[in-house]
Amino acid sequence: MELNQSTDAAASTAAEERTTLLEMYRQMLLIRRIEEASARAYAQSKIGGFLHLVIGQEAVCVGAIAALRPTDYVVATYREHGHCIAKAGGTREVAKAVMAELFGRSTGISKGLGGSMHMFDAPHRFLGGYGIVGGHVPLAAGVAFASKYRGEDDVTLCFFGDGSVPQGAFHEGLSLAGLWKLPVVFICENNQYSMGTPLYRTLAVEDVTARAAGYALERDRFRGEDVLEVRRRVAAAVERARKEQRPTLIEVITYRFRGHSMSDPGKYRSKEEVEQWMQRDPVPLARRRLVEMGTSEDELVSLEAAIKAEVQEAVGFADSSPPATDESIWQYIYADPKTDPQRM
Amino acid sequence: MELNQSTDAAASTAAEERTTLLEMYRQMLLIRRIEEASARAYAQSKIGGFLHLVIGQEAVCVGAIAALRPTDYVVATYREHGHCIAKAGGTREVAKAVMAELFGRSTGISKGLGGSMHMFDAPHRFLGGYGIVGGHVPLAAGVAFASKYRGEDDVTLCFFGDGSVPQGAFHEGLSLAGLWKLPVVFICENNQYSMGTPLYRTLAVEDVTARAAGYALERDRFRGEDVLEVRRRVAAAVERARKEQRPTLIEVITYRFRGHSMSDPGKYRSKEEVEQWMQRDPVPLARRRLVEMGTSEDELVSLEAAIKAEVQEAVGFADSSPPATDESIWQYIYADPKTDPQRM
Amino acid sequence: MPRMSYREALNQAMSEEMERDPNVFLMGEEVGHYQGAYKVSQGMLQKFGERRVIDTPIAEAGFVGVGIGSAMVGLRPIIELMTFNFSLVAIDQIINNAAKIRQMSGGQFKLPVVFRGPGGAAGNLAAQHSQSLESLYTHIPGLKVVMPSTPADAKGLLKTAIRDDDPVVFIEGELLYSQQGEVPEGEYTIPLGVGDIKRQGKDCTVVAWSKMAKLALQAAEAFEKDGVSIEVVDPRTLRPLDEQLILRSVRKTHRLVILEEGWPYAGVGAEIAYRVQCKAFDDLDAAVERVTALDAPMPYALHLEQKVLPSLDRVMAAIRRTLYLEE
Amino acid sequence: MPRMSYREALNQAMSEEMERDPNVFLMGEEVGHYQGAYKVSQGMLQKFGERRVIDTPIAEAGFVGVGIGSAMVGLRPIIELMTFNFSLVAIDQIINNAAKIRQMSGGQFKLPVVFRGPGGAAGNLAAQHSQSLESLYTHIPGLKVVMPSTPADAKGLLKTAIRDDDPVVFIEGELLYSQQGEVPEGEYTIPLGVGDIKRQGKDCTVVAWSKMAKLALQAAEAFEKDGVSIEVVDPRTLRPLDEQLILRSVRKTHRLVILEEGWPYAGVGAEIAYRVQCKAFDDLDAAVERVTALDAPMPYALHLEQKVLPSLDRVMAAIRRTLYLEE
Ligand SMILES: Cc1ncc(C[n+]2csc(CCOP(=O)(O)OP(=O)(O)O)c2C)c(N)n1
Ligand SMILES: Cc1ncc(C[n+]2csc(CCOP(=O)(O)OP(=O)(O)O)c2C)c(N)n1
Ligand SMILES: [Mg+2]
Ligand SMILES: [Mg+2]
Repeated sequence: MELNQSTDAAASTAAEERTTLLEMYRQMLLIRRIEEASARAYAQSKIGGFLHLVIGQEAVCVGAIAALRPTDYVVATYREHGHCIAKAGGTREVAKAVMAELFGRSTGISKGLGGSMHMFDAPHRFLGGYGIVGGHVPLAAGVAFASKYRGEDDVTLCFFGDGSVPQGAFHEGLSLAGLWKLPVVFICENNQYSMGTPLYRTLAVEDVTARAAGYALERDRFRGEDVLEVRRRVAAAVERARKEQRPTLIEVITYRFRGHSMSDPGKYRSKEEVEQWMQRDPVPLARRRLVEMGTSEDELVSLEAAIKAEVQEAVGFADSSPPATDESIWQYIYADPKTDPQRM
Repeated sequence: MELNQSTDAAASTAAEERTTLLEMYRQMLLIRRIEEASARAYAQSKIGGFLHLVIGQEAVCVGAIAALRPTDYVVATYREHGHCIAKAGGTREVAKAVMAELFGRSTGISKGLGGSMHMFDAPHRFLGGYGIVGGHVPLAAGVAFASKYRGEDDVTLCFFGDGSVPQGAFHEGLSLAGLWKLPVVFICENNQYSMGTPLYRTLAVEDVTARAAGYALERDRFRGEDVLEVRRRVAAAVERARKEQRPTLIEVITYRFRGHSMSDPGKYRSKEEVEQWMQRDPVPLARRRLVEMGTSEDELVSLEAAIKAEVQEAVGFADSSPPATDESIWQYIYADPKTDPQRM
Repeated sequence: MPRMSYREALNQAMSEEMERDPNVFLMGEEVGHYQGAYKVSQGMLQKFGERRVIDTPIAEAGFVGVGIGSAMVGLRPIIELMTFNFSLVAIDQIINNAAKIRQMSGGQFKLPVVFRGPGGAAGNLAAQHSQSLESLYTHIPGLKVVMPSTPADAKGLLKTAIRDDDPVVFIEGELLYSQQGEVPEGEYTIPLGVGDIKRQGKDCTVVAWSKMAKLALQAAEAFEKDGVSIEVVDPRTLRPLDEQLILRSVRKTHRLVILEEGWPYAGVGAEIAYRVQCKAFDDLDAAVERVTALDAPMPYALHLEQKVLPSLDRVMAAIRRTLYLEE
Repeated sequence: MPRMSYREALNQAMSEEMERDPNVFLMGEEVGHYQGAYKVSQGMLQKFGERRVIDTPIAEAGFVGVGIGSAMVGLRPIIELMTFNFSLVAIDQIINNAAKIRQMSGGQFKLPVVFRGPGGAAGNLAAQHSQSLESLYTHIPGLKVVMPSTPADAKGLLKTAIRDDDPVVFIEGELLYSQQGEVPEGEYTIPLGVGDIKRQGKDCTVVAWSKMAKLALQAAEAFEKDGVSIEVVDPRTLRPLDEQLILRSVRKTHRLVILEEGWPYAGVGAEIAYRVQCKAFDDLDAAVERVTALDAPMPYALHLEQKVLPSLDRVMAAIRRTLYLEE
């Protein structure tokens, strides 16, 4: 895989870098543990439906979102628990709200109506969680359009999988973003499989960014296990979008350690392949870097203990929260208070 | 406009070339006259609805289709009268059937049910005339898929306008053709406007073939006024498709002399611009070449007289043909004889 | 009251709302420099500039999605579809995004977006360009569907639709654009979900919307001579539907004919007929009649198109049947 | 007769037809190497090879169009949509191409293509993944729509759909795949447009299809104890609809409840109710009742999903109302 050179858009001193990495490590670990906990809850049938875990890809959402300002926007797919948590800064509140959503509780981040695939967090400008492959790409262009229309310098990050590249909506969204020079960064999380299908069976040109040329988009392509590197590379694109309104198509090569969803045994991947990728697990990698940078074992251990506690708290909160209310079936279909959804 | 070098895939002796050009000139002139006659009939309200004339672009459909074998397939847009006539070899029969279709007669090529935008000619493997921009591109891939599936070496030509490039269906059709190496040649008739919108307002990258790289398609790009050149360049792509199953995206730069449809005054183009392009009118250009090649004025004059007669005959035939039958409303909805369309 | 065309009324509604609210903008194919494929946005580019009157490439799924995304963060887009036939390439955006985002997010977002453009047959346009697809959209919870039949309704309803905080599918009659009528000046809004009696009558109710309301009025005229009085009810909004207005009329006339340009099977007419038959079962003196397009793709030939579409003859025959005036 | 699952019955139908006719092939996401997202095509890649069992990228408009194009020139594609929720990105191909090409061409082409896959809610899948969209397709002339409720019907109808020369939208019940039943071996076909009485009864007719037919049978069971006899009519094909079978049943029971998983407004149920009320007006002893999904996007939480979907309680209450058994 030929990968581009790193830019230095987010160069920072060693101390700052350690602080940044420590926080990103904390967020990645929180996401990892939340995902593991939801997998257990799924096994206990406390969660149902489709559950798509981001385990193995944490460095992508955490690193990319760390390159944003709080007022920037994020739009994602159904594999978005990590993105949702990262956009809110990995607080205990968001961890609780995400877990409660998976449990279908009224305290959930989407009040139990959206579930695993449709988490939304308006206060933190996380605009969802979408289940139609590629269908959210034009939405992201629209959010970026709104920023430009209003003369605001917020940037929109749009995440999608390698599988959405052949979709019409992907093409139309990128075409408009390039034509109108919208402040958006498209991030393809290329985990090399769309469900059970390896990349080479869906894309004639495996370098996703080769398409940038047809859309007048800037391009960048790199491995996604080093969260600092992800942040650095995405930051460069974000600045281009913010300062020069030049949109970018980024491809991050990554890997999901679990099946596509809980129901997928993942037989289509060899044990060797998975293990090889697990060598590059972004979470321990970040931990090793932190130690190299002089972070004390104690600091790390207590951080990990804190996360363990937060995740337990989140599960307990979800478990003890009231179920989504019956009224909520009708409450949120129409915004206009004069519209009665039961009299159409 | 940077244009690629010509290939010599269809090299032929001078004599052959003259014969070929003479026939292509005849077809272009027939198409030109048929279009002019239908414009007159439209003015007399003998034709209604949308009427999209191909006047100015004749060298594209005639040259491209001249590179085919009779068993090859063609799929086109709503601006397809010329393609339909050329695919049938420009016979008096097809001229009559096309004109009768425009008049909505039962003798029409689609029995008066399809009209200007939906001409179909199964015996000559002309698979239509489609009105949804880009919507026919996947169909063309499907026809090529069928040839490959059956191990037949027929090639499919798919024509579309520059306006269809941003459409999702264009992207999905080309993606599948490139992935599955289908024997298809995609021809973008870039007349530089989609309705009233100039290319630069719809495409961030004006070189349409720049997109070929993302689809693993071969590419070629050239001017479309020299019908011999069009034939030569398309022939090369057709051979690639036929012999090596390598699909190509071709862009032909051309111009429509009339408005988008009869209802379009075309105010968005300057008189100068139009006149400049009319200097490159493919029909007189071919005639001049023929004279240079030693074709006698008499031969050309009698050919032109014959075409005039054929067009008059076609109009007369259309005018005197019976209207599409009332039964035809129900006759062709379902193929299964046991299905009664009036009892659903 | 000034007289103007349905087209001008729509233009006025959009222009007034854009003057009133800087978050309102118009986006679509040929809406700007070309002044609109059907000239509905005539002059708007000159008045509001390229920032707010935006020409798009032919990428409906793309710019419909752009409209939805921009509405999520507070803009109020008017997305013009050149015709609703082309909305089918963008219907996933409308059904899976616009209609569902508010509910999926537990009410965190409003979707104040209008999808507007002409629908219906318009003469010799054949199968792909002659469709009345309102029943597809009316079926979907989360959407509102509006279909005005007069210039005044066009203005009043479009202004309301633009101010409405929910996604509105606003289908205009391609053949109504040039129709003239009186239109109130300035601030004039009509609430969604409120129908209108276009003509009072006592013997039979005809429910019809958009282009078909005109046909219903012609039928009413024709019957007047024979002393038969037809009430023409125009729901104007299909979703939400002004069921009460229809029921009140039927309780008065005891007879109902529903007239629609769309196809019959699972059409809006089926829904109205069913509801009336349930809720006014004992008030009906005859089975509800439906007059719809024939259940066929539209042929190109004009004389066949006229046979496929509801005609004055077919409407009058249906009315006669409900009145047992068979002859 | 061998017992097998609905899933296996579909697999058998496809496999037999592919053995019978070399022009039949299967194309869709994950149908090959992954053995089908819902394992309907289990083993077919091994049996027929990559030439005839074709995995596609996630490009529904693309491969649905490929299916249509290949059918125009004589192939008989089976196009699998992973679920019908995703058919919305390809619906333009189905409505504007598959349903119209034969008519637009004056009958020059046949379109022997089947679009198949699961529909309906399946537990905790939320608004974008829980839809029953049959009414959208049933509205369209040029299409045929099939929705089998049992393994035997699944086999017999799919074989017929594959042999049919017209485009068929074949919607399976995602929650029916594991249901077991007896399935005739080998050559077994059921004509399209012919419904089936799933249970004889005399007091009330319940019309229901796909998953809902099971619910109707449960209701019938429950009523049997109280000596109330319910007739369950499964139309199996929605377009064309076996209207006569429904009318015959209603003329016998004088009461009708229509049960559907889709939304109410302009649903298939509205059409059936309307037709029965017109054509059996005098045979009805009570207004026709409709039990549908609530008019809402599907919430994620399971207990809410169960409230939105038709339930045994709601069906039984509706039947009681038609029988005036209010308590
Ligand atoms: C339009 C559409 N088609 C099919 C599906 C079913 N589906 C859900 S996820 C998925 C695979 C997506 O793979 P990719 O885009 O690579 O994302 P990943 O799951 O690898 O993160 C498919 C086919 C869908 N949700 N939407
Ligand atoms: C999906 C869709 N959107 C819009 C239209 C309306 N429309 C018809 S032709 C046209 C312009 C197409 O331009 P181009 O593709 O360049 O072809 P040309 O007319 O120049 O030959 C448009 C917008 C349509 N037919 N289909
Ligand atoms: Mg992937
Ligand atoms: Mg053009």
